[in-house]
Amino acid sequence: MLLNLPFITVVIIMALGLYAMLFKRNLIKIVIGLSLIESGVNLFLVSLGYRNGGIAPIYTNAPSTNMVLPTPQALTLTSIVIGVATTAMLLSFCMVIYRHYGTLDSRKVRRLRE
Amino acid sequence: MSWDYFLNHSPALIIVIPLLAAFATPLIGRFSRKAMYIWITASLALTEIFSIILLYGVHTGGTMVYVMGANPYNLSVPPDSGGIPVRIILTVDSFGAFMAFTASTVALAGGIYSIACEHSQTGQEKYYALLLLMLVGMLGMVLTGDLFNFFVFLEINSLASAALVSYRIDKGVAVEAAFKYAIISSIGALAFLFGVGILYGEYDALNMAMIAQRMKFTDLDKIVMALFTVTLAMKAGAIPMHYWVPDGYGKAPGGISAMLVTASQASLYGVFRVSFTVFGLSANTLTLGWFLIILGVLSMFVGVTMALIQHDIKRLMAYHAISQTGYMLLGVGVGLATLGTAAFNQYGLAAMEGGIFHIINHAMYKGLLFLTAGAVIYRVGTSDLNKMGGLAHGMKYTTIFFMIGALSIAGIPPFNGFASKLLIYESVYQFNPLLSIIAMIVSILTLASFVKVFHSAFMGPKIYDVKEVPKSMLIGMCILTFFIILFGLFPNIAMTYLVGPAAKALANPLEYIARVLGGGA
Amino acid sequence: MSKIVRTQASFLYTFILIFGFYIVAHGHLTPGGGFQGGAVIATGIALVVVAYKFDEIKRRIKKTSLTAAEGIGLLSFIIAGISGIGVSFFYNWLANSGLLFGESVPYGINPGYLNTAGTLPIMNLAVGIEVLGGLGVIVLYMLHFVKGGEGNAA
Amino acid sequence: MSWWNTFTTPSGFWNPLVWVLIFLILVLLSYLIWKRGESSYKKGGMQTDPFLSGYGPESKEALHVRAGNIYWGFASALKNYYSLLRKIHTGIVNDYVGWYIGILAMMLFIYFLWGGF
Repeated sequence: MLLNLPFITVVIIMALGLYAMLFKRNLIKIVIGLSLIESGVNLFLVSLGYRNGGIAPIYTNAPSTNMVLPTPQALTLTSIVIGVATTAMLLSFCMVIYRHYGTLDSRKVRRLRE
Repeated sequence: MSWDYFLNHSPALIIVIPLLAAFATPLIGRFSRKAMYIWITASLALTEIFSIILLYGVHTGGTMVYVMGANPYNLSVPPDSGGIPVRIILTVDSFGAFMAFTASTVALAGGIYSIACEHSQTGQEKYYALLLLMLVGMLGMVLTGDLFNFFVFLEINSLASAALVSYRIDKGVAVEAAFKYAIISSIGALAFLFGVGILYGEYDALNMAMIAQRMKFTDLDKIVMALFTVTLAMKAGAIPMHYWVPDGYGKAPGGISAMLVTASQASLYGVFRVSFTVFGLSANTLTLGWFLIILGVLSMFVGVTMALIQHDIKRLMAYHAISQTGYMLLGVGVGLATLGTAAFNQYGLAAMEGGIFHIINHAMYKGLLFLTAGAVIYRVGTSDLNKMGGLAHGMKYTTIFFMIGALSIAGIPPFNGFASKLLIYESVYQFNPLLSIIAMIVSILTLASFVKVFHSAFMGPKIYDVKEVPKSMLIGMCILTFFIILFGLFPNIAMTYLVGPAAKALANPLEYIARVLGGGA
Repeated sequence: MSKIVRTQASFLYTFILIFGFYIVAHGHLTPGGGFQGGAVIATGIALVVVAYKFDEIKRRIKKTSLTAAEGIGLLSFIIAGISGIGVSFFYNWLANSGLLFGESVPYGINPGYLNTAGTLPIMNLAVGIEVLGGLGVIVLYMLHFVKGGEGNAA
Repeated sequence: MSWWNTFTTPSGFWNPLVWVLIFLILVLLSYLIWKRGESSYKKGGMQTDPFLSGYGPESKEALHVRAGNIYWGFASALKNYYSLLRKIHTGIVNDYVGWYIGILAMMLFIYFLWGGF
């Protein structure tokens, strides 16, 4: 059960993120929801590679060779880097939208429709 | 530095060249504008040449495997790895090479076109760096053999495209479009990554060939299948997840709209690759095939009816892009639904060929149409069709290019749209006559809606005193027109060297798997 | 900000830079690497940006040098990758060669040697330079609106 | 299958070169027929003006049909369909995400029900 705890957390975080993306009307909150989903996916990847009692997969002065899988951590790192770029870009879009529209309400930021 | 060297290393070089060019562009642009234009054009042309080398290599030697950082370059399964492919593996089969050729051709046209079209804009060095990065994303998506790597290139592609959509701020409206596009593509990419994580947890592998071989098709795999197919169909712009398409295509600069078409098709490639190669051996392909067919028919019909009532020239064309994507989904979906039965050789393969042929045709003519729309906006300054009229008086070449594109998209012989549509109609008719009839009605409505554009923008009395657009924009349009007429008059060239091998490679995942897991021999 | 904050910020700035470059340089031995080290350096830039007035920051940190760092970092990364193209792209030709970063690593648990791993430390360095430039530019642009710019972007 | 050959489809064939040849012949034929027509036509006379119950012709600018008015009949015949589509295309970013999540959930359901054999 304790080993399943990270996966339960993943589900909760992703559900919160989805809630924010579906029902929050502020564009910044939508970006926050996206970041939450991303954290959930990252946590999911890291938990996949965990081995019971394993240590970080680095050979310098390691006490034992029982190590967690390094590949999911590399994947997580890549995903974090991409996430930083995405979030920075989305937030700067928000800033430009606010400057031109004077609002961040998603019900008003819709000059493009049909 | 012999011919063999370039041939063997072409899968990596085709990605490296635009990547290097993208990173060097801001530095070169700081010194001289002119040198930067030459640099961009040269690197795009070199990419195009390498895509042709790639086509040649795949045509003569079959599926190519390239392992980054390995010694030798094609050692996908090292002797001490226990039969598991390691490192980033690029796997180029005929379908991948075909898509790479399409993407780099449209990028070449869009890049040359942009030189004049964006001449007076600021921040051009970033524009071209992003344009090249977008090309890198597309090429990486279609050439990689690794699911995680696919996700990385998908993100590179969508980030660069979103930034480019917002390039002309246009009182914030373009940024609104880019925001919507970035949000929807990021959440899609995260769903894709979640699926990759589930597959990794199940099968300890990220390589598509390895996963396909180990696939047991448990309940978890069904979740992954839904995540992958729905996400990539959304990125390809299938209805009812198409809302970002008119926004993004409609507000991007002209050259970028043309490239966004191929960016969507790279996602379409992902749908087909995942459903045929990864899940095709174990999943129930009938369900998966009908999913694609239903999405395709919906996209075709709703896309074209929405296009009929638009009055913004680029938004109208964006809805047509959705509608044409429907043809590809329909054709390949019929192939997938009949996979493994006797009907596949009877008409399923022909339907797939039609769908795949339509990919390259659509990239060329819709790219051309977006470039002409960009030319109209460049001269008139508005994209509203209600305010246009009589442009044919001043812009003769643009009018001719528009007519070629419009006749081609409507499937009028002898242009290239007719050949692929004919293949789709005939083979789908044998599968289910109703689908074929819908496809024909959609084609008629497409013609009707382009008659509307032609009438209201180019015909009528002279309202604007316009000149012809600059030469580089005409050259960009010329490149795409050349391929439209070539594939229109000689469809067998495309059929023999591009489309036929691509369809066969897609339908036969076992060869793909054997090539990767065979140690790269 | 007050004088205490400003003094502390310029004092800590050096240490943050040193720590960041330590993480970058030991990327092939310890957790961290180019991106993390670059991000740490960018937090140093963020600290300075928070502490000082916008005009003063503009004098101290130049946007053009940051964008140049971004471009140079990316270029040197890709060139490090291309340098192995004689065998294959990203081939680690420096490892175990006896040249720069060319010492061979003993198998199993070991204290870790800086002069190993071939092209990896070079790539880490390149990524570090790129990330400090990129994130620094992002921080500067975003705070430009908050502090010194038009002031209507809350 | 060489490059100039006929392009074969499952139940037919298509050769663009033959099509172009026939098209050119037809163009030539119609030109010949047109050539045999009345040759006393003069440009710019009263002959070219449309006859509107004796009123003078309107200016060309006023006669040009704008894009918004083309296919008005089609759109108004399918009024219900289009009002439904207009209602769906809200332009709110939350709805974009909602449609995607909805289709994802639906497909999960369908794959579990029918995709399992």
